[in-house]
Amino acid sequence: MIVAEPKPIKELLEMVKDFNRILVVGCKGCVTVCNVGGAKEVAILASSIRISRKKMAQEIEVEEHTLERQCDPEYVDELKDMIGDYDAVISIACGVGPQFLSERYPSSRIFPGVNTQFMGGAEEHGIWSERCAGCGTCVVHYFGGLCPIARCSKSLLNGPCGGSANGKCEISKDVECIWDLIVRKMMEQDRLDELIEFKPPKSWITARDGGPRRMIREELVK
Amino acid sequence: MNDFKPQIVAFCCSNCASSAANVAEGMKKALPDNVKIIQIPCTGRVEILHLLKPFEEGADGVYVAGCQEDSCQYVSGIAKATKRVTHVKKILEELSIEPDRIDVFNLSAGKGQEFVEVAYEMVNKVKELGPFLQA
Amino acid sequence: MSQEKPKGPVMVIGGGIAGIQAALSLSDAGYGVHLIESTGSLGGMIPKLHRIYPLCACCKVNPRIAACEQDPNISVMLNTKVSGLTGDFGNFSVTLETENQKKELQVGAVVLAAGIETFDPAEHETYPHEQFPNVITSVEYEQIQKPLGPEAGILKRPSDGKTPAKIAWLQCVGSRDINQCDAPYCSSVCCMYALKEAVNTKDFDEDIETTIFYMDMRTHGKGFEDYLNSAIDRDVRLIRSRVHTVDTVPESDDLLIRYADESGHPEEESFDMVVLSVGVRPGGEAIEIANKIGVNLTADHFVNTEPFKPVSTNVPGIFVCGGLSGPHDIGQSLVQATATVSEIASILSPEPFAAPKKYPNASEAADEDPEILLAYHLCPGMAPELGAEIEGYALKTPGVKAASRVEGDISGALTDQLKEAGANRLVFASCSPVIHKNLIEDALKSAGLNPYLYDVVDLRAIDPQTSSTQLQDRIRMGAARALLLSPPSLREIPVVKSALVVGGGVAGLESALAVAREGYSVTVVEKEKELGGHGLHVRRTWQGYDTQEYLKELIASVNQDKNITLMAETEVKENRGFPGNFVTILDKKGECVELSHGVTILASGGNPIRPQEYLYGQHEKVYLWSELEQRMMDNPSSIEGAGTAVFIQCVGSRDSSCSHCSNICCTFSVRTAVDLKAKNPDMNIYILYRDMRTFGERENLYREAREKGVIFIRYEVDNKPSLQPIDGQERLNVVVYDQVLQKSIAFDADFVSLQTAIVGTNNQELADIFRINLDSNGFFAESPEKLKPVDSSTKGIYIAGLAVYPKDMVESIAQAKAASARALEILCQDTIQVGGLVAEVMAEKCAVCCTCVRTCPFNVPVIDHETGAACIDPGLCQGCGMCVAECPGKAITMSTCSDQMLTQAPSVLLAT
Amino acid sequence: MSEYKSGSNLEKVLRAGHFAFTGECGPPQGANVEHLKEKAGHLKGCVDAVNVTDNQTAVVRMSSWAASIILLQEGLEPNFQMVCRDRNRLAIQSDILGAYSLGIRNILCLSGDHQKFGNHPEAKNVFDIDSMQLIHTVKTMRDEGKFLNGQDVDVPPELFIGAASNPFAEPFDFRVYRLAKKISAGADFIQTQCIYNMDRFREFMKKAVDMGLHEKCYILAGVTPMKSVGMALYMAKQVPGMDVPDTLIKRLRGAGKGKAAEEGIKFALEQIEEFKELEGVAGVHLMAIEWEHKVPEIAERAGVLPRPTV
Repeated sequence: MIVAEPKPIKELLEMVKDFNRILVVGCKGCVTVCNVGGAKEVAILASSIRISRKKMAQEIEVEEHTLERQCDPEYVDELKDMIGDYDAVISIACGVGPQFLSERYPSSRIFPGVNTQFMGGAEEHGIWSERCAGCGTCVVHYFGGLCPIARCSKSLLNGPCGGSANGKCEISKDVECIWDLIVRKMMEQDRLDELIEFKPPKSWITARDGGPRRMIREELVK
Repeated sequence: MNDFKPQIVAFCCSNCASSAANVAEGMKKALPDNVKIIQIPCTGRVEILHLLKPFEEGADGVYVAGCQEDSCQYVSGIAKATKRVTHVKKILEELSIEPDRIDVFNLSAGKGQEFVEVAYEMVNKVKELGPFLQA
Repeated sequence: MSQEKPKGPVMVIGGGIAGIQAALSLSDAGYGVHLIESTGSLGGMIPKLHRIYPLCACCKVNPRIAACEQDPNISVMLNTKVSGLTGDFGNFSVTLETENQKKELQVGAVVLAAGIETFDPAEHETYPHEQFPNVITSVEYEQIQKPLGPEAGILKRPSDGKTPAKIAWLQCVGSRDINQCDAPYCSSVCCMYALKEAVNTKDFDEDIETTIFYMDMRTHGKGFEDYLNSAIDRDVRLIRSRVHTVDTVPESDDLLIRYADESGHPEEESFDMVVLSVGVRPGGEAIEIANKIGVNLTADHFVNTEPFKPVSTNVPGIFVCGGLSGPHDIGQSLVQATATVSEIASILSPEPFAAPKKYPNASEAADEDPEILLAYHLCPGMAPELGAEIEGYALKTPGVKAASRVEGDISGALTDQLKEAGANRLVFASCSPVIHKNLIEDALKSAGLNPYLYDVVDLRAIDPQTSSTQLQDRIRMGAARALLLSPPSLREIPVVKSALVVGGGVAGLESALAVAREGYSVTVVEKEKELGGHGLHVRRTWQGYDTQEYLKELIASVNQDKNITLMAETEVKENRGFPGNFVTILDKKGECVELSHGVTILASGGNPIRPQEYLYGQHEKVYLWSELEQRMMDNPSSIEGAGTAVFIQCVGSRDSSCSHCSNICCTFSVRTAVDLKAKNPDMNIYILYRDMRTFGERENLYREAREKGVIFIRYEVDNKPSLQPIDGQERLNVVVYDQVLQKSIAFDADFVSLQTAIVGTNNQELADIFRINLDSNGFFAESPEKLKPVDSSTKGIYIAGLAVYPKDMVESIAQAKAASARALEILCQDTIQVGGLVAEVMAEKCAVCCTCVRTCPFNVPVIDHETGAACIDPGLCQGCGMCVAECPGKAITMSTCSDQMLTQAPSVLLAT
Repeated sequence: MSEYKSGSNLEKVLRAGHFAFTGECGPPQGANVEHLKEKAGHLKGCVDAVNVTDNQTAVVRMSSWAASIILLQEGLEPNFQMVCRDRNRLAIQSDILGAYSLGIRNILCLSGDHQKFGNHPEAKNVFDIDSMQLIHTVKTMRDEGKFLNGQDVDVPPELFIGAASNPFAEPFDFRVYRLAKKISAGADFIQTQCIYNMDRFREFMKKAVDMGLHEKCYILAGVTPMKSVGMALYMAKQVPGMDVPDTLIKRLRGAGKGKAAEEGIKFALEQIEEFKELEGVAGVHLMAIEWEHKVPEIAERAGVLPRPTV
């Protein structure tokens, strides 16, 4: 899933300080599952804004709404009869959400309510970590099913570098050295010879480096 | 003289709050009338939103009173609540509101006076802070 | 067989925690119970205590007392004494005396639960309790610590009211002493309560110095060693010495303690206060009753129970539980109290006082617009004007249709008033709403309503100066919540009338028999080929009874019982379901069998660990204790002929790798030593120990061993004894540092027995399968609800035997019987109600994010792949609401504590 | 005698079978050419080549190729270090051509320290290719005359290709294989991470020799004299992939106040003595960090002077 974290409320308050009718829009997709942008967080953000304005003795109207997904136009459409009543909209979906809203409602002021982080999964409740860098050409099978592009801080394809210690990366004791895991796993699977093989430079054409990506699947297009 | 009488909302777990109330009653100790209690089955039931709502309604302070960490009937209820209170403190800070307006207390069922004492402690602390909404 | 049983009510004599528990459990099993208490209130010792160790459960006592008082099947008689008993089992005639009024009652069986007293130090010369005000007993100290006590929990010393800076506890006052106390036994509870008092003192003020003078630190129970270690971490100081003189420091109220340290060196130190850890003894009245009715007592005046029948006396139909059967703690008392039910059920059919209540079907009224009845109950201490005020305000509160006062039969009155008012919601105001829960729910059901359509208003802790505001707030709140109540869905599920017992050792077999005897089918699963478990390696109990003989008979009765199916070489693979309706997949040598059952008893046993030290496995004369037992049974002469025998205690116990005390090893060693000495008085026997933990009447055996010349040498954990093989001989050289002589001692041994730690057999695996919790030592954890020693953390799953904690066979039997009694409470019902105060999933909102699965402390939620949503089994949900709070999609609800209630509550409360 | 790959002094010394001795010099954090020249001056005549670091520890300094040129002008042979952190494959290849064109003959190929602990942690890193691929890129340009895209290089750069190896980083068992991988990717010489745990290094070298790696490549053992106990503790605890045994820390402590530096040098000298004899070790790479002025003394006492001319 796409993992995001809440933007500091202070920053959001600053963003919308000149508006008195605010719509907070959540998303029931990834951001609900990672506890950052579902109905629950919509209510918390809305309440926080109200408290802040109340404290400053300012008028405010905050409405809450959570869409099935903000990355599908049909659901974004749901807002069409209400969005006009608000002078600011905070989307707490991933970075896709505010853009879909902006594109669909060109006259509305849309603000992002979360900081989108990465594609990853939950290690346990409350802890998420990155797994995929979206490079466009998956190679994890060469590395014992683990991705060095997303998970090595230097994206080494011929690691590990000399900074690996006690299974941790040189950048932080909290970051595991994925190459340490790769080597151990390949040794366990008796596949060391594959790891000794030289991996040539990767083509980044399919990654973001190749420009903004768009995918057309002819068999699906109407 | 500070004659400000803060309005405080308290979320209390029915298990420990009830037996603490029992002991408090036995000691002829009473809760201050400006502390308003909401009973819940376990403090683990309280959400961040529930802790914010009283402020939206103009309360001056909020607290959660639950069991000792090692004697929660539901194992981790009070631990969860404690973390949520910590989070609300952060939110309040970001809203430029004193984080001391919210707190969490671990009561032991046998120490009823604490039930009343924390209520007064909270009242006094919030009194120091003054009204949440300036008149 | 059951029709042959006589029928009748049961009398429980003694209203302490054991008696209360016995009465409640008997009532649950359908018996009418006369609960006789000689004082003016129920509760016994516990209300006198400040807290209970290791985890306080004081809060759970009052509700139980209330339950006794409210139960139509329990007739409580206070200030009542038993003056005579005639007749036989099934037909006892008991003469009672209440305030000079005599009364005769007919009962089928009797439970003796008249408990204990504490030792009165006035009789003792060494401890000047009477002369010096600052020498007090531990019970008096508890009183000072109690917040409801005379000092309101503020620690002051009696002479001058100053907060003591240094307090000493003296252990074994009125215990382990023949000369001055006539109490040769160990009172078993004092080490733990002294530690508890010291720790609670530290809680009061971390700077108070606490010192405990002791002989052996006896923290032998479940979780006790961890408590000891945490006390040491809190700087509770421990000095191994029996104090010989307590004097005053001249011209002060302080006390001077003179003692000799372990090496005999004289020391003295002054303290502000001295607490005498007084021992327990059977109450005088209890002894009197026992004598009157012909129950045999031990030399220590405790009830002498029958071999392998821990709650049975020599008189058929008379049972015993609690402190009267020997000094032990609350947990053990509760186990015994529950076990009596299983014993009584086997010989007596229940005769209830009141017929089981029939409730009308729930009406549709709940679905109509909420209309509230506000009922209130005033305690005698409350101002009567309060009533008028409550009524006046209630009637002005939105949603309240009627307001009325209830008196007397609360449940009946409530039912009538609900009907009369035509209300479909109830708000009940009283001084302790939790205690009235059962009555309220009963009244709602009687009125044809869903039993959860109520809210409570607490009338306690109201400031008389501002009572109106507080009352009004609370009434508004109660009414607002009641308006938002929606009836939770309730289902009646048929109970599968059979039990699964995991483990074919003593605990498993005893519990299987107890359940099967009541006519329910039982499946016993044993992973080994042979039945008997660890019991196969036990030669004798500490009392000296022949274990193998007993085990043979036990296995034979199990084999003969048509209700019991034995499955040897079978393991448990999976379990699902809820109380009354479990399904377990069993694996019998690769073949899978699915079993439906209503309850589960886990008695999977334990084993001594094999040590990596003391030449074990390298020298043939180094035995594990179970191996020594086996040899003594198979080939006794090979052992009895030895010139020198050495027993090493605490091998792999009470250290960093395995922190618990294994409870039975000290007693094992003295029992074996005494037996060996009887066969071969010339044998030199050394027992190398850290603390001799021969608690309770086991102490007599320890004394006997010393009298017979067994040599006890204490060693420190960081200076363990060492073994050296002697070349060319089968013998070993043993070196140990003697703490008394302060030097190393060496001797040759013909064999060495290692008393190693006992650990559960496969607890982790079973805990995962049955979703129950383990304690920090890897044993099955008791229910966090507390005071339920044979309940696991999951309802409908009960625990017994070595898998719960190391204990001797007789205690295991008591636990097995208690577990079966708990199991029978479910099995005897035809249906079980699920739902109510539980969390419910709205499948259409569920994002299947697993948050609830990860949040639930009891591992109840699962993802149901058929519905594509999380699923919370209403039979297993404990109703804490944690998943409701954590669910990011707001897909989980709790009708009795909904989001709407909690978000609206502040506006209701603050709208003055 | 076969043709030299680059004709650098370092290559010649090694090829002739001499025990090589290389030094290191960090470019200034500014354009202070004088300071650079002064530091380099200490090394002159004492070493066969001088490593010029490339924004080491991710701290911005004068570019390594420019500093290398200055050293060249001062009459020292530079060993131009290049990291993959700051350049993509276009910049890498063009810098290689530029460096060679200006007379640089040695290149040390590195991945580079992560910028997180440097002085621009906000920077976006590149890591388009890794050190292994960098080695291979230089070799392909030199030996096959091809760029990474397969196009011809018009006059290939003849560089002596170096690589680093850390025998102490984890997973330890894999380290020697990674060394082998670098050699087959094209490394002509190896400079190791500084060595303190001699037991482990011996074990590492034994494996390398057993695999015949020393016959395919020159292995230079890394030596950094400890200046103080504090430095030893810092290296032990803070520098990832560094193995400083407690015995060494004890030894430095035992030397007494003010004498730890001398004890550190003594230990380094003992190491060099052993390396001279250790099978598979072709020389020493002395990393006297901000201690360049001590190099002549150490070289003298290590008995590696005068440096051979080939």
